[in-house]
Amino acid sequence: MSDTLLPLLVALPLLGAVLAVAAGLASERAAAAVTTLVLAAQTGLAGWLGSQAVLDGPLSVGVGGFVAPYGIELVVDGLSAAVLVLVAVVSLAVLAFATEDAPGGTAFYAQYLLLVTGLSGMAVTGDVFNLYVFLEITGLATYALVASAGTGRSAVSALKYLLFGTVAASLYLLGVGYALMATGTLNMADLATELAAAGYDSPLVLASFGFIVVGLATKTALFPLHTWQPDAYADAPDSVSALIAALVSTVAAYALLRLIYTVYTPAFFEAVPVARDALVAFAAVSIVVGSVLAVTQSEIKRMLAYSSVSQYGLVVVGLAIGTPAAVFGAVVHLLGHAIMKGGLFVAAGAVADLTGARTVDEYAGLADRFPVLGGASAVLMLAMVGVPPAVGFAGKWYIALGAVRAGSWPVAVVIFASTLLTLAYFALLVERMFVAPASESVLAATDGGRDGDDDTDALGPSPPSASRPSRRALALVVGAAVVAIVLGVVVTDLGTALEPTIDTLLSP
Amino acid sequence: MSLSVPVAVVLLFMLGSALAAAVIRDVVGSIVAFAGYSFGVAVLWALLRAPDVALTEAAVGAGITTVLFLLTLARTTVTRSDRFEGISLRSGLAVVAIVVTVGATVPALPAVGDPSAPILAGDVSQYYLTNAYDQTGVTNVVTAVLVGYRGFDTLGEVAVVFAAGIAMLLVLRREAFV
Amino acid sequence: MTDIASLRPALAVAVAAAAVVPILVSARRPNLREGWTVLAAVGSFALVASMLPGALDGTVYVADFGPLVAGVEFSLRADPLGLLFATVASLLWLVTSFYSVGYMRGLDEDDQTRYFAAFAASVAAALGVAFAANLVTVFVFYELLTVATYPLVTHDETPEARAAGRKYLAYTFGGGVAVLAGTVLVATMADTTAFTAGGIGALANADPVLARVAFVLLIGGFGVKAALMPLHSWLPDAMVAPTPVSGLLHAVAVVKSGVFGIARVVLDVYGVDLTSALGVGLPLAIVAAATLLIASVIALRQDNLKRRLAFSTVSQLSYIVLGIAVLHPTSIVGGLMHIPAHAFMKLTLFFTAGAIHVETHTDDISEMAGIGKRMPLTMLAFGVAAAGMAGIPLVAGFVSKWYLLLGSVGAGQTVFAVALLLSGVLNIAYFWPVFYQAFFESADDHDAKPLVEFSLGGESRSLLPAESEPDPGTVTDGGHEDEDDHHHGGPPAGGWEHRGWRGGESTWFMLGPILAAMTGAVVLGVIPGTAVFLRLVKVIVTAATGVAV
Amino acid sequence: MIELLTTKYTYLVVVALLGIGAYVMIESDNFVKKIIGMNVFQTGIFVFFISSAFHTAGRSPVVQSGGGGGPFVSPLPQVLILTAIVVGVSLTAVALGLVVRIYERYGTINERTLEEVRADE
Repeated sequence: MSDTLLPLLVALPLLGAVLAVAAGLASERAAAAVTTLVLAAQTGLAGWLGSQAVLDGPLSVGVGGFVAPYGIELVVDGLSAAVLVLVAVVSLAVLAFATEDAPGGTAFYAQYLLLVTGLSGMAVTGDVFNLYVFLEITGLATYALVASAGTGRSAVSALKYLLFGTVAASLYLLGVGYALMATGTLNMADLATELAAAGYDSPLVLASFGFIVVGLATKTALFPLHTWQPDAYADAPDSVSALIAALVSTVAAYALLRLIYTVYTPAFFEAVPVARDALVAFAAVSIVVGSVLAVTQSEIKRMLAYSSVSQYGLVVVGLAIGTPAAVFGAVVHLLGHAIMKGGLFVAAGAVADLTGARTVDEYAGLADRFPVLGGASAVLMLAMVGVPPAVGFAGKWYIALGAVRAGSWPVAVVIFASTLLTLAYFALLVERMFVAPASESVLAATDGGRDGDDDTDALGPSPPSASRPSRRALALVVGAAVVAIVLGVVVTDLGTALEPTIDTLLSP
Repeated sequence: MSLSVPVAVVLLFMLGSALAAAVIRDVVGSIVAFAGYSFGVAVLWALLRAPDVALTEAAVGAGITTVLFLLTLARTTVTRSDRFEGISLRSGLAVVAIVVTVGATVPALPAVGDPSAPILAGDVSQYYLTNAYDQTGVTNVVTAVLVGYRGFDTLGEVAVVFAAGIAMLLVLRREAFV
Repeated sequence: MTDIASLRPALAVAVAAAAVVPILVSARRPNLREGWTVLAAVGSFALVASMLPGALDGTVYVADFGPLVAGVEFSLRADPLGLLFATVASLLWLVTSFYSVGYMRGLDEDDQTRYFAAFAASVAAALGVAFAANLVTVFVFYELLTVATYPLVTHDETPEARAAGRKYLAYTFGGGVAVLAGTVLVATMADTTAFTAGGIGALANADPVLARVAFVLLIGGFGVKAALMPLHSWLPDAMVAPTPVSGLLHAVAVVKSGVFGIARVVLDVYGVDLTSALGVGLPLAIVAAATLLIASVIALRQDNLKRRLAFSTVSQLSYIVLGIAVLHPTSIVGGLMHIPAHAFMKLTLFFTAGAIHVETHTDDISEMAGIGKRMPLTMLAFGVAAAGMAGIPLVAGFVSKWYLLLGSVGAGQTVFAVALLLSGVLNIAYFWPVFYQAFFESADDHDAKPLVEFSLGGESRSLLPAESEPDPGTVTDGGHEDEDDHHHGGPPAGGWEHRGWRGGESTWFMLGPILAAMTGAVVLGVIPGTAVFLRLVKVIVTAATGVAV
Repeated sequence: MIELLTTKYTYLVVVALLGIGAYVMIESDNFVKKIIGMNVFQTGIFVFFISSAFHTAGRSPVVQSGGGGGPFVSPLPQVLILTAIVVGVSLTAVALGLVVRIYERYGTINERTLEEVRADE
């Protein structure tokens, strides 16, 4: 019976967007309130349906009573349940920060809900063309939200993102076209059997795989297809950066996982090992280059953005290796990265609101003045580096275990080295925050400062007004840090919950 | 079907106008060439027995899109030029990469109009053709699939348009909303 | 051995970890804050000590917390080897807590709250390393130990301290990665990473090449913290940290966690037999022997007392590794015995160095001529501990070195016995000048140190500042002006004043711990059988090798 | 080659259109022209779909009861492309909106000029 409620996961935020516009006619606060209510309801719905899917096995429904493969099928298994819940929870949490940080306005809230619509749609659909439609909704909403910063810079970044994103989605569509050409069907489950019948070494199937992977890898921002991403993250409003860094690429990577294992199935990799090797190599390069680029950044948000390039490399390596442990590790890292990176972007936003600091150097001495914010950020960074027992370690452990079991030694080396690569940029920041003399912007944000020899009042009016981080931002960052650790501690429970799903995915 | 003269002419026209849109630096000229190209595409689709799509393309591709381009020019600036675009290493490489990878698959594609191709002979298309009228009562199967079997796509399509509208508000009329 | 489910190992870790919170909260009330530290130290030592009798009777306390990652339990297990390390760490933490108070207040340091919080966290992590029941759990605490000690290394916040901190992180996280890689390999080969006395059986059937690779990764990873050459260079740099940190963490907790890890790998993961069969024991022994000799020679050349002690640590740690790597039961007894022995002696030495720094701001040995007059008790303690380091009887070092020698000879590897003896001579060579400087020279008539300056025969000269020059270094109490200028130490004009033997030289917050640590070193040397450590070590070795020692 | 030309002709045009689209997006420094390129790229893919639906003897898919009156071309790709066209125009609209915004801000819609302007910021 809960099957029939699946379309609601998409309809609810879509309807919410309409409602938000309607409420916005009354007042902007009403729009914000509607958005909050809708996302809370979405969280409840996703949690409920997700738990059903985990406990009683996958839910599926043909929309409008048209059965698959003729109609569009929506499917929620353990994996999509996890992504759905992540989308709902993170968007609700970030909204708390967005209401005080972002440009606001009715259009902003409506677009925010449309982004959730697109992401939820991508997570629940069982049809490859339907996925394209939601990919584009997600894209459109993201471009607009990036540009909502209102600066010229953000408009340029959004346009660049739009051009890249459209080409990526078009390549995905071309891949769908090849698959359709080879099989005549669009339903994922149906495609799995039809593609096998068409023969995995058929040029059409290979081309479809190649275009779909390249398209989604661009959306996921793997090197060298990442070039839209740092600008977009850096120039978006801080809350939007947090939202898209946590969710947009995450769901794209989820889609990649879904297509590789539900549509192409492990048998495809068996038949065409070079496809797997290419994907692994591609992602491994992304890990290394992303980190190197992150080290060279002076701006915090850009550094975090390049860090994502590297971290998604790790995720894709895991899912490409394709042993149960590696795929589970990829999923854990996907979820964990969303939490950690989202928290870090919120922290970056809160710091910018507080002190105006946006570069690594300006972060100097931050933790002395704002110990809780600094401490929670440091926990998130160390979690990202892979210090146990946080979730960053758990993901890395499973991916590495999978790589070693699969005997992919060079990949194992890259995965292990990724710890040090990640350390390279985060350690620098931690050092600045904790044990460097305070920067001017940090000094300006606090009264005088401990050293007392700089009379900060003489520095003139400083842009930031607050002297302590907003309670919401602080709660989000601390919350993210706590979740990152808790998720790492309960990772085996997550493993138990997702085991049937992953076994099904990986069964030939 | 082997290549017929009308199709060949349309294809050549499309190619020519697309190429013109590409190389002309003059933006207005490029837009005009693009409109011509879109029109060519619409005609091609009519010839390929896709009247609904042809109509939409004529209205949306050749019509609305062109208007949008011109409106944009009206609100920004018109770059006049009587020169052509050059070619750089970057674009050259990209073009070669695309032509080689996509081109390599062409021999493997079923011939245009081959009735045994999976899309035509496959279960899904045949199911639509056989059952659409009985199940939906609509004689045009394209419409039946659009609003019936794949209605969820159409909902998504509506969401896309909605999102685009909101996006325009966010991007252009920001001041009014803040 | 019988396993008993008990929360005690976990509580010992938890008490130290939990202390972080009240310490941070009571930041504005230093006395209360230090009270928490002492309370936590007493608490966790009491918990650790309460498990000792059981351990000697073959009881193992196990606290199990369910799976950490698939197939690996998060489990703490107080077996004899773990207890050996935990007892040393928690007992010396208690001693160091008092000393820290004296030291930090004596220097009026900044960020004392952060210091005490990080200190408690570090000890908690070290106890976690001690009690961890498998490689993954060890890795968890090993990494947390790195994180917790980082703020202590960089405590001064000077560019020098930050550079040392960077180096520290790079080295130790690099080591952590190697440990993780080795752990993953072991998990893949044996399907378990749980420590088993005598080694994990399934490893014996694994691919020998992979097994060797995993061994090298694990030993290399732990070897970073154990400061095996050439992975040692973070340790001397980390001496920019406050002296209690150098003393407890960089002579006891952190470096010993590396040595301890090596012991775990050799004894409880691979087992003596497999290590020997794989032929990896001998190369490790050679590395250890080379380290202990080279580090001793380098120590000779260090004028900064803390750096000399650091290289001495590098050298002494290799005694332990050598003892284990020789794989003879007696040598293993010696190696393991050296864990507490070295801890007590080196802590004494660092404490004295710190006391000298607090009281006189003198860091360089060349400026210490005659300082025995100024700080007689301190320098006496220094002498006792240094004698122990060199292996002179009646101090702890003698006992462990005796077993090491016996073991090396017993194993037929006499060359290592020679290395040990040679190193004993070098130990005397680098400690004796300090002692000699302190008691037998005076500031205005002192010999150059031939071994340090390579000027044979030495020469007489005065260290005293020219009379007319105003001396910035005459600071025996009150604040100090400039941290960066470390040349403001040395004897005041007119030489060191004379202070009595009853504690006039410093505060009892420092003297007490110094004497306590020294007493520990002597007790271990005089009645090793009565003090619990030797019995514990014998239980461990019997379980690991099957041979009663 | 001749056979390719006579049986796969539309696909060859698709290849050319994709190439042309990509070329314009990279080569042109005028944002409006980049968007034209994007449109050419997208329609290239649309042509691919519609060609795949074609049946030599087929009619457009308007059926009577029971599917009589065939053969027909496949309705499925046509439906997809109807959706995709609308998506495409929405994207174009937003892209052009951004161009207008950029012009309001920087007074140029030329990528290179924009870089110079931003370098002076």
